[in-house]
Amino acid sequence: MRNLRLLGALAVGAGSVALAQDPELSAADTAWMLVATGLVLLMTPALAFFYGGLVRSKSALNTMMMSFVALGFVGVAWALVGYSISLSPGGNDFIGDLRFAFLNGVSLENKGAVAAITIPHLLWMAFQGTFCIITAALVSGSIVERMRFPAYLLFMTLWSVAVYAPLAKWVWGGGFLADLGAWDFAGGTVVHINAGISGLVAALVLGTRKDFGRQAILPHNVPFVLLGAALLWFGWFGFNAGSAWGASQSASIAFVNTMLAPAAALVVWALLDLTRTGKVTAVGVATAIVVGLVVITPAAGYVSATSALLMGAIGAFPSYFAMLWRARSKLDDSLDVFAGHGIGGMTGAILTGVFGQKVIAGVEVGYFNGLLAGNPQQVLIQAFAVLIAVGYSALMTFILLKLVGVITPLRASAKDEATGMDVTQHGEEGYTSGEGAILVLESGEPRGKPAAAKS
Amino acid sequence: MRNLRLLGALAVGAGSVALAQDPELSAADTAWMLVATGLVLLMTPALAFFYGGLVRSKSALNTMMMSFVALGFVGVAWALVGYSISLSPGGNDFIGDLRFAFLNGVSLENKGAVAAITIPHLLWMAFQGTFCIITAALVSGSIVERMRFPAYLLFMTLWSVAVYAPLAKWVWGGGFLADLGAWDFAGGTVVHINAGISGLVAALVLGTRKDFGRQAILPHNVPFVLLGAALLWFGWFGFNAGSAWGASQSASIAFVNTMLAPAAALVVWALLDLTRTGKVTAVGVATAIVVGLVVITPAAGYVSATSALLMGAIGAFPSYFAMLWRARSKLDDSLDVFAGHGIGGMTGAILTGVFGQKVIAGVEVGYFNGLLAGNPQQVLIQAFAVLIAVGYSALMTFILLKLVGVITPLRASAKDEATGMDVTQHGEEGYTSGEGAILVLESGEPRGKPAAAKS
Amino acid sequence: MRNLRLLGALAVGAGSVALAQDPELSAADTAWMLVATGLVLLMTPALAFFYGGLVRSKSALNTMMMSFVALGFVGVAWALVGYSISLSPGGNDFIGDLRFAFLNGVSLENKGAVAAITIPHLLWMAFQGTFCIITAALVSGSIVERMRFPAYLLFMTLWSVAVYAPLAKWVWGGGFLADLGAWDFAGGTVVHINAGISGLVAALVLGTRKDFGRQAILPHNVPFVLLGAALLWFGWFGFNAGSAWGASQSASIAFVNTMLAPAAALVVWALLDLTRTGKVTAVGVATAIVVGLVVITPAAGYVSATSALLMGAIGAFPSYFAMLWRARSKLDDSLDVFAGHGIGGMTGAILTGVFGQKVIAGVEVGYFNGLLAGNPQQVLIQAFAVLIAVGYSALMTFILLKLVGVITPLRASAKDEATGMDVTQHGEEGYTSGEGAILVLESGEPRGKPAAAKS
Amino acid sequence: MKLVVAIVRPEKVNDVLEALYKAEVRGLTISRVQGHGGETDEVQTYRGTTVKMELHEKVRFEIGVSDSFVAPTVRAIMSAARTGEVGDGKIFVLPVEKVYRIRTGEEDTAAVTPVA
Amino acid sequence: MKLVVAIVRPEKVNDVLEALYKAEVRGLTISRVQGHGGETDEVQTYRGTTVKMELHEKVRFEIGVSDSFVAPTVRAIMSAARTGEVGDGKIFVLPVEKVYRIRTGEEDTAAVTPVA
Amino acid sequence: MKLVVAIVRPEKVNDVLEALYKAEVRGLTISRVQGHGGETDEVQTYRGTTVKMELHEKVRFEIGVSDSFVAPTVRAIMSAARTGEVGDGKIFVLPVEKVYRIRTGEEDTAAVTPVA
Ligand SMILES: Nc1ncnc2c1ncn2[C@@H]1O[C@H](COP(=O)(O)OP(=O)(O)O)[C@@H](O)[C@H]1O
Ligand SMILES: Nc1ncnc2c1ncn2[C@@H]1O[C@H](COP(=O)(O)OP(=O)(O)O)[C@@H](O)[C@H]1O
Ligand SMILES: Nc1ncnc2c1ncn2[C@@H]1O[C@H](COP(=O)(O)OP(=O)(O)O)[C@@H](O)[C@H]1O
Repeated sequence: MRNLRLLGALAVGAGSVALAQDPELSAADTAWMLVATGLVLLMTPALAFFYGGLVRSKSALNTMMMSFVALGFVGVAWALVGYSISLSPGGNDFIGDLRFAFLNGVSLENKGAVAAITIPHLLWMAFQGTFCIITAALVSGSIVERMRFPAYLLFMTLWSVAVYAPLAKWVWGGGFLADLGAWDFAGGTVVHINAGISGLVAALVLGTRKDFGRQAILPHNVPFVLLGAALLWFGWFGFNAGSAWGASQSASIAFVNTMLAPAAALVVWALLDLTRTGKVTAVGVATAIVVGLVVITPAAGYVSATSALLMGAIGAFPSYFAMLWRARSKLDDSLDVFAGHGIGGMTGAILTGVFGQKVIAGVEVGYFNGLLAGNPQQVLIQAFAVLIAVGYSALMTFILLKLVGVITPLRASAKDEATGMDVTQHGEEGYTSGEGAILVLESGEPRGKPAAAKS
Repeated sequence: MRNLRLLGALAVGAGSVALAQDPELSAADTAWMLVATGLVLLMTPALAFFYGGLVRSKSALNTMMMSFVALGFVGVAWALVGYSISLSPGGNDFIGDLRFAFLNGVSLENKGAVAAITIPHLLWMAFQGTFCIITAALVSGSIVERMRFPAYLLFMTLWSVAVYAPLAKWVWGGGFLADLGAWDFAGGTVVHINAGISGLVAALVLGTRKDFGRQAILPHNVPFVLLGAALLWFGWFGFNAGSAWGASQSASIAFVNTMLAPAAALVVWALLDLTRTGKVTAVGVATAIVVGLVVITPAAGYVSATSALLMGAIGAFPSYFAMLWRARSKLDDSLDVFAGHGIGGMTGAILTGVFGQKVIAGVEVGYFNGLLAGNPQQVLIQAFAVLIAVGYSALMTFILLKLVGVITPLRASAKDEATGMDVTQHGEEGYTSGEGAILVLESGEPRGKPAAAKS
Repeated sequence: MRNLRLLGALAVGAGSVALAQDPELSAADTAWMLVATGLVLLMTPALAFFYGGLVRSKSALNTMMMSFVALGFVGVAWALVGYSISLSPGGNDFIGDLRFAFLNGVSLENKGAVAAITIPHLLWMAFQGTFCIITAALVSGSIVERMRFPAYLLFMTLWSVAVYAPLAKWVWGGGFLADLGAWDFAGGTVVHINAGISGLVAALVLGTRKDFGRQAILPHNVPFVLLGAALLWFGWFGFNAGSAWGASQSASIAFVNTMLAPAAALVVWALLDLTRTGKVTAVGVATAIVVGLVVITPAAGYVSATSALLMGAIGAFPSYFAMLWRARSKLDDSLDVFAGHGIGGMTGAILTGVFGQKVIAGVEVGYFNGLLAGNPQQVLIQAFAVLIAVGYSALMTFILLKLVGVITPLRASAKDEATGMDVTQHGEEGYTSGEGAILVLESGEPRGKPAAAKS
Repeated sequence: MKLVVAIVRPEKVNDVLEALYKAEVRGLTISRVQGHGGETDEVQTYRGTTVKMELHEKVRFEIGVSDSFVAPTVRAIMSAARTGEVGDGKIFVLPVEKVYRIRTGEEDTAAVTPVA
Repeated sequence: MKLVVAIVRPEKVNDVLEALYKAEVRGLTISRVQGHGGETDEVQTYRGTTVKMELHEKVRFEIGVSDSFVAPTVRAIMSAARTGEVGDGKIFVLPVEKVYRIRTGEEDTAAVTPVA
Repeated sequence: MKLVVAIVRPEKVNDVLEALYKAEVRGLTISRVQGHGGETDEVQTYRGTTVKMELHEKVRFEIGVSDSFVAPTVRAIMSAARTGEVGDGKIFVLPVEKVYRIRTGEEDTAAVTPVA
């Protein structure tokens, strides 16, 4: 059983670049995919605000920068090698070859890609690249407020090539998980489980922040958290509905599901909050939106709108209680990447196997039937893909961190951590009054201070 | 006289689901409507920032949450019943039937909707849903900083079904106002007048904040107000140009008008400010943008670009002076929902009857002629629709609030209000320093405090 | 040699409004251009946050307002006269005529524009208008925290008509620079060099802030700077890929280049920071993104993706070192409009002549060959266009400022500057606690204060 | 000369300012502070993390007055800031050795008397 | 009565609060301040502009205590706030003439003793 | 030992810091405050609401000095912070009973003398 979305392309002969039955280039699909790519790119800054608002103000910039730099370092790595490794039609079932390295041969025609597309291949490359960027950025939420920035830069860049790219190959590039019949519409396994597990491992390798569990560490700017959640949702329409690669009925159902699942998750989360403490929290609502989005991601184009409502509602529970547990545990997965993306991603991947259906809202836009449509086996296939992703992601992240640790220390000193990562890692503060800062001139002598008094 | 935008569909036989002359599904229209729906959804968080910046920092989260929860509660209510009540082709002239309840029968084909559309019916449902969400959120601006959150949740959800949905039916769902020939391109009556009047009534029922009129209550974060206004404008392109339901010339004129009317309103408002106090205010500019957008909303696809400039310019006056008056009055419509959306919506609805024209910029994209094009009667029809909306909205909001008040108290206690709604309703603060917060552990015993010293 | 993008239109006879070979109106192109126009409009508020975060909190609103008011004043001026002057097919090689003044004759057909377009002419007018708005707003970065607001309003509005419009005519409206064969895909010369030089001149005419060089003036909110950079990038996809005027392969390459060039610039900038001070700064990363975008702008649709990576990487250097130099100089181009947009724009314009190629990624979407493709002369043409832009922009900005200075003083008083521009120019503060503000009632008598005690 | 330092509830600031105005006290300086006293701790929750806010927002007044003004100042604050509930705050009266008005160099009582 | 004013590192605030709690000191007021002492200046860079931050974030405690409580209060702060590195801060003990509890009007020692 | 408390204009902070530096005063603590004195009230407008800002931004210096340093400290502040216009601020000199350096436990004069 093959991944049907690739079938048109792969049937002709996996690895062959010129494909006879390539569909025509579509301006309408191009229009939507231009927008969708921009929307997914916006998710990374959105994440910067979601994460940045949750930390203390002395680490706000550091946390935001962990996402922002992915736009550069991971983006460039993707263009240079990542794309080819993940999605070249060549290579084998485990890894692509380097035919597209340095974007060599990635054309403006809709030809040559591993999948049958109706938009310029180059644009499709860019769209896929935005996924790699956000996934790398997601991991950073587990290790905020303590990792040396140069070490992070190195880790993140390597991770995008060594962890993300192969996994993308397996699921989306005609690799062995696709062969097995595992389905992941927009990245439950490749993006969210992957990021969640890597974050978990990274949090364990890095260790807890020195204040963790000893004093309360509170979000310094909850409106930023809400802003981030809102922009993530907005961008996620590009992520999920863009994963139909065109302005189709498939994109439409993915879009509607991306609107309804977080809505349902929000309602359930708010009611859980209300029941447990009598108060609906803003951080909770922001988190619920993200969890709802994570859960629907692998299923977006494969399930009906009513199933999306159910998936959002059901999906809120595991992550909600995982976060409650985590906060009381000794695990400093600081911004709950595991509970949100890892657990949410697993829930979504499994539920995709439960709710998947070929005919959705009267049209055959789905690709397979799940448990409820009479194909219980699909749940097992999904679960198997989850296991593979968990294993690979955990192992490789561990190895990479140890490797980076050999090159340069991973942790900031306790003193730097206490002073704040913004000042010590970036030489900046997020919010300054300007009072008491002395301008330093070229000569190295502060202006406005008598040289005499200095000595 | 019927609402021509529905004619294609309704002529065949109102209520018939299968329509012979349904136009073809268009990928280009779908591309635009995917984006437009995302844009309108973004308006609700945008509104959260517009409103949230205007209140005191101790109520910032509460104010933002009033908008954010609409994304969940109203969104789900819309999918479950709201859509069917508003826009099912069945029912009567006053209310739709429940054929689409739980999205039953809402297909991915462009068939079955009350209007003739070229995009998947399901996507159209989602697009319409985003309107209901933002309208409910708009109302909250009148009653910030004093309403108990659980009561608000209940009120807002009921309101979306009992007030918004019927009104949408009357104007857009082939109801009696459409029959009468009242025109509302993107929601002057259904959205803005409706929200403005409901806000007014809610402010009166809830009563003033205890500090209102006794001390100055200033916006805690004007940049957030500007951010909100900017994102509202951006989203409003989806709102207005999306109301053409396709990437058409109609969408283009609506888009251009949505750009020019607020520009003109901004200029007039700034000059009014300058004349009156010598200073152009930022809150004023943000308000002007919103008012300009409100005014053009009912007319967006029905008037020429020059008329849009005029409507924006003219429309600034009533709202500007209404706000001056309101601030000196005893009415605590805290964020001027009535002066902005109510008055602005009425101005727009009437001016639509004045400036409407069938042929716009050389193309027959309009649907009717207004006063200046020789059809003075249209102004009366518009005014009648306004009256109906005002009456219904006021009455039902009053009833709903009284009803909710029976179930659970509407007002927070004076003490909670003084402490701040964020802490008392949500158990959170918008901006924390983190100092002085003691971590509470599972056992209920704060960590880091000796149990002995506690007793 | 003519500007090929206009050839279809102009060959028939420059100035003729009805063009026989006008292509057909395209719904797909319209869909993309609706979005693109919205995206470019969003860049101006984005700039407000980029700039606003970089100043002290006492001038945050003033700085943001300098961008926001452009949305109104420049937008209206564009519709009334600017569009016609820049882009009417009539007039001569230096200035358009007034045939489109007050949008007269700007139709919803894709006819009558100076270029061959497939979208409604009116929408194209709006798209071009958003460029004028952001360019005017860009200039303000040079003169923050010291210019009287009424003087700024007047200057900015006049500038948009007298400086921007003619330059746009020369390059894009079939003017003499287009005739010469100078290429500028999305505004390297018209937008960035123009804004950079005008900013430089304005900074010199206005003089330095009184604290400049005497004490440290630090950014009050770096997260806002990051938010601005992110939204600018997002909007820039509309700016560059929208400059293909349709959802074409040209738009796709422009889009991909707009993603890759800033990514490369970010990497280089971060590494420069790391090498020089050991710390990657957040303000640096935000700046790098903008510089990368500026550099690729003139080349976006004319160079390959690999060239875009190179241009971004190369382009980072001149601006990086120009900023280092500027900070130590006596030039108070406060937010480095010259170093960022002026220098970045020149680098981009020249490199466009170096990297331009007709066939990009296997498809002939480019319009000319540059140095590397065997046409060294193109570099000279580009350089000549740069010189013309620099000269005109500098001269006219100087004249306009002197003129405005005659009508009303340009500089705020030293006292107002010390107090802060927000309070003195706008009568508002960006962030208030609300404490200590006394409500003033209609009677002019502060409420809550006994009249007796007052006298 | 004395320095009166008072810690009051933020929501009472305007009332206190007004009362001081009536008491003809013209010069004062305030700042935002956080206090801990007998107030019941308020509980907040951020995701799973539950915290007790031990510190409550307060506003601190600092008022330099000549000796004869101490009593009226204290009285004004006391009546305007009181709600009767725990958390109303404290007033401290500190001795001052010298006061200067920066603008003129005037000292002591002259330094705190407003110029008409 | 005395007013103990202490300037400490922000990261030590929770420790100090806890130590004071153990020393049975219940009432206190804190505020965020910036200080300059012997600490090494930290350098920041914004684009080309290099600045030396002369001021470091500190937190200021202000604690009104009756005379017998001065020593334990000082001791509690001293031990909880010390890291041994430059920048640990200072404690000032100021004389107080009078203390009032706003809520009740109680004076002096009664004003700072918590009600059970 | 004395505690010098000075309220100055924010725009004069850097000048004051510099003057204190020249006067060899090394330790100090500052905080942002708001003050009311003889300054003309500034009017702000938010939509229709007109408000008078009675409070102006100021910065508060708190400097513990040994007795012999009081005069130079006051003089330094006085000259650096003066503009001659209403609103320049005040300086209060308070008696201090005891000063401790947290890092070492040193007391009084030793506590405020910087270590080389
Ligand atoms: N001993 C003290 N020293 C300094 N500030 C105090 C002291 N006691 C109380 N405060 C301040 O007064 C506020 C209210 O104190 P609290 O003791 O709760 O009030 P009450 O006097 O009504 O019992 C506290 O939040 C704190 O800011
Ligand atoms: N003389 C002083 N007056 C007021 N505050 C002071 C004084 N000296 C130091 N401080 C405060 O104490 C903090 C630490 O002082 P510092 O002299 O660096 O510490 P140490 O006592 O360890 O040498 C400073 O940042 C400042 O806030
Ligand atoms: N009596 C006072 N007690 C405390 N602070 C004062 C007092 N008088 C003035 N101030 C502070 O000094 C600032 C300037 O005072 P003001 O009286 O206007 O200045 P001037 O001394 O130039 O007349 C005020 O804003 C306030 O912060």
